[in-house]
Amino acid sequence: MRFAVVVFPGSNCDTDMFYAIKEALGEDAHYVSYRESNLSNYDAILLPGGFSYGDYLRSGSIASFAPVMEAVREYAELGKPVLGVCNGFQILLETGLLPGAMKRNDHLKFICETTPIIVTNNQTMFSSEYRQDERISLPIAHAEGNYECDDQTFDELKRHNQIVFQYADNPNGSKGDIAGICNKQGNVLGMMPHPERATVDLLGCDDGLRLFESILVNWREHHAVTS
Amino acid sequence: MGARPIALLNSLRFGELDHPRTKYLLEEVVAGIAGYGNCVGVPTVGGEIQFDDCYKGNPLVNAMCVGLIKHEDIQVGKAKGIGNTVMYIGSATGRDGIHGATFASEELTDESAEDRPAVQVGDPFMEKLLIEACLEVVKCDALVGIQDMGAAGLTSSASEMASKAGTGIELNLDLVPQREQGMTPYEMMLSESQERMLIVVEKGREQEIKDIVANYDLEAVEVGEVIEEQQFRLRFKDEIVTDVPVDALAEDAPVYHLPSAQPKQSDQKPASLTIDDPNQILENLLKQPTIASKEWVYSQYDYQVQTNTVVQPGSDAAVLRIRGTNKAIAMTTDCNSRYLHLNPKGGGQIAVAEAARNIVCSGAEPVAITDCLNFGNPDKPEVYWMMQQATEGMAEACETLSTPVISGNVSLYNETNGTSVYPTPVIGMVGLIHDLNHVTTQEAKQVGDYVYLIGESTNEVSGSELQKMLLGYYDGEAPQLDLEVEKARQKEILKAIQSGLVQSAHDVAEGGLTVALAEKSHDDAIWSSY
Amino acid sequence: MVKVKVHVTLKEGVLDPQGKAVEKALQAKDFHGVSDMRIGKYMEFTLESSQVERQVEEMCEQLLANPVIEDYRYELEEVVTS
Amino acid sequence: MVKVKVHVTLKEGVLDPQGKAVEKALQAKDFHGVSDMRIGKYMEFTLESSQVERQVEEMCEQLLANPVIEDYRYELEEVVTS
Ligand SMILES: Nc1ncnc2c1ncn2[C@@H]1O[C@H](COP(=O)(O)OP(=O)(O)O)[C@@H](O)[C@H]1O
Repeated sequence: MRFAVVVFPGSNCDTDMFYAIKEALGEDAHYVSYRESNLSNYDAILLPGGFSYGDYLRSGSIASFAPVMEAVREYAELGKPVLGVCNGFQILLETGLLPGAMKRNDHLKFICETTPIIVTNNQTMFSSEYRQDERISLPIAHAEGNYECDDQTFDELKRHNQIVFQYADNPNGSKGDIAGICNKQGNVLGMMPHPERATVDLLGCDDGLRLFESILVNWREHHAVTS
Repeated sequence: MGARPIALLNSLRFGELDHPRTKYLLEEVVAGIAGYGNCVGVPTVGGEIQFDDCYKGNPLVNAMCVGLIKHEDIQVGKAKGIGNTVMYIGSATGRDGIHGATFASEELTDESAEDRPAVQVGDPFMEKLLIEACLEVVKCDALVGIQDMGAAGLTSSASEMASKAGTGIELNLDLVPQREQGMTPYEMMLSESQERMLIVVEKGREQEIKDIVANYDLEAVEVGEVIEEQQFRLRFKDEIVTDVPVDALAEDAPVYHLPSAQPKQSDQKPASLTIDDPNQILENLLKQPTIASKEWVYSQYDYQVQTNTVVQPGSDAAVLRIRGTNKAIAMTTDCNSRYLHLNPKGGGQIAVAEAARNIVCSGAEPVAITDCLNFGNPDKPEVYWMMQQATEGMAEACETLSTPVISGNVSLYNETNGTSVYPTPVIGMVGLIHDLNHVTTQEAKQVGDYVYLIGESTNEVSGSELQKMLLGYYDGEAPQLDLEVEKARQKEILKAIQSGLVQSAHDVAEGGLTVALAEKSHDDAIWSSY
Repeated sequence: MVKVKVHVTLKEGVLDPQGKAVEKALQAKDFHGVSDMRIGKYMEFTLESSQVERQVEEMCEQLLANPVIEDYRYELEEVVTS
Repeated sequence: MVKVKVHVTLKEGVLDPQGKAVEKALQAKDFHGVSDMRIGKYMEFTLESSQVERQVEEMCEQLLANPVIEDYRYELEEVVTS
């Protein structure tokens, strides 16, 4: 399976994402520039964390303008997997591929820690290798992870099972303890926790690996049917 | 140098936390370090903080960066090859930080608050682009030399590069990218605007460099050339505004020999400490800001980015794996300035020894140190004497423990209204872990394991947190250190760790044995079994 | 050429963690009587354009403000070039 | 009771990386003619005080602005309580 890791100016979890795919998952990973306009060669698109454009103005706002985001939008419409982690999630929100917006953490501080996460929906192509309501541990590292949306959007998220991950111990004030949401079709996931930092036991936690395995398993199933 | 930055550490010294201004400063400094370090994508994996009144008017912020490089890729900042082109990469030059270096080397008084130079506003985003661009530039063989613009800006970087190569340099200041209008040559040459690099490129191959940095939305601009005469020559609006021998700005700088005098010792006997309620004392000790958990600080730092952090902040030393090998590096910063205050030489030895203990406890062999010498006004014979003593002590310790001093920094005139900070030579040490299986942390692992105390315990409480808590000051003799014993002991402990006998290890430092035990046992079950 | 001044503020009803924190900090510093603190952004720039208003509005909607949580307003000032 | 509106802006000559980045982004998005973009903060709050002006100035100097790199200015509006 071929994964694209999109690199924006200021991305800094791009190599982590790359190695998670290459070394932990054992699949093919490629860096793709934010200038790229054609993504048809890839089976999944990963938008990594970091501080694209220094997070100036609002995190993810300037990156949402990058040429590659037009291609990501088209790619997402085909129903193929798009995962945005941390800054990648913020970019997906700013682009409008996911609903809502991100505010500064309620305590206003950057927070780096490993925190308990609930798998609220294991029926997506990103979470099928977890058990429903399973409690896992994932690292977080962000200053703006305080998810916000209006009540109507929130109801819709719940109604369509779009809340995929929730914090067990809300670290940032996020509405409804939201840690990760997907679009209605279920092929675009944005999440603040970093699964790519949790793929080897040596670094203290490997609960993130199953997220990538889910993508792989679902791709293989899909592929077996179509080919 | 061409190395990729893989870790940051910082050493902080502040006044007592009960002062609102100190709290504010601590919060802002930590947020500043976090804001920049997190953005450039280099994990901040360690550091230390000590609170003492002497730092109230003059807090210290020392940063250490560890980089990783292959031997064959090492670059030096040399302006070699007559006719080669000098190029400038990064942010445009503004009037910020002019005289920053001299300002940093002045005693502060209440009046000087007004005339601080225009401070630099950091642009970590630009820094991140600059890091990535430079790491690609150093792989290009058109590059001859590279140097950052630090203190005294263009002046230092250009003259040092030429001096090291035995050449001269000529710059055309009209070509220097400028952020503000009407800058004079003087301002341009002394500006300390951040996020700038100076490089020397083989004549005729400038375009290759321009193309590389353009990929990162940056520009490389030709600003001058390497010349044969060993002169430092500046042109501005068709005029030569400076023409001086290069070495006058670098190598030939005068060497100072300042008067030195040992401060008067008080001949009063140190007060003795009386302990009536040990439980209460322990509880209070654990609450002292210097001893309490620093999680509030390090949870604001991204210590995991680059996914190499095997031991996170909170243990004796941070440990990072080296991808693609079975090895890891341990790193730590340390300096108990209270001992230096009582005895600069002994304290200097202890600073190095303690850093090495931290490294050894993590399963690593100490390899090298860097240092930052923070002292008061060296024109005062007593301060100068302390510098001499401290560096002598450090040098002895480094020799015995085989840890060369490979780099460092100096920060002088740390005085406010005549009060100097304690002598604070912060040590940054790195160590090598030969096998990932040797990685060891300070936390006890399971109930039933034996606890060993290694070394002799004597009645040495001078300069301790306990003394400060009970008396409000430090006096007496700093603890004794026998470097040979220290060396032997560290070797033995490392051997024990490497042979798999040790579950966890921790050095006894501030707060003594009880605090060390408490820190080893965050787990209640383990704590109650002591 | 005009000078454009844009104010971007959080929508009413959207909680402002920063405003709340600053309010608290003021109290802690013994500044009393402050309430309803809201913190937004203020941008100033010059614009050379034949359709100033339309361009400013598009800029605000597409980049300068996030319509999900923010409102914007702007003022224009003719720049007299001498 | 008064409504206070404070503008905090970077001093002239102080680097504004945020403004620069936004200006570039606008250009890349084909919004032309924008220059000298500077981004600051805008704060609104109500204040109940007997010495409004003095208090606002002290608040700005001590907390709301960083006098080393920032300037501030403020406006006051009487709040008519019905
Ligand atoms: N206290 C010190 N111990 C060891 N090396 C030092 C010390 N101070 C400075 N150096 C070394 O001297 C050189 C110049 O240092 P410095 O003037 O601080 O340079 P810069 O400001 O460019 O970083 C560097 O190689 C630095 O590592």
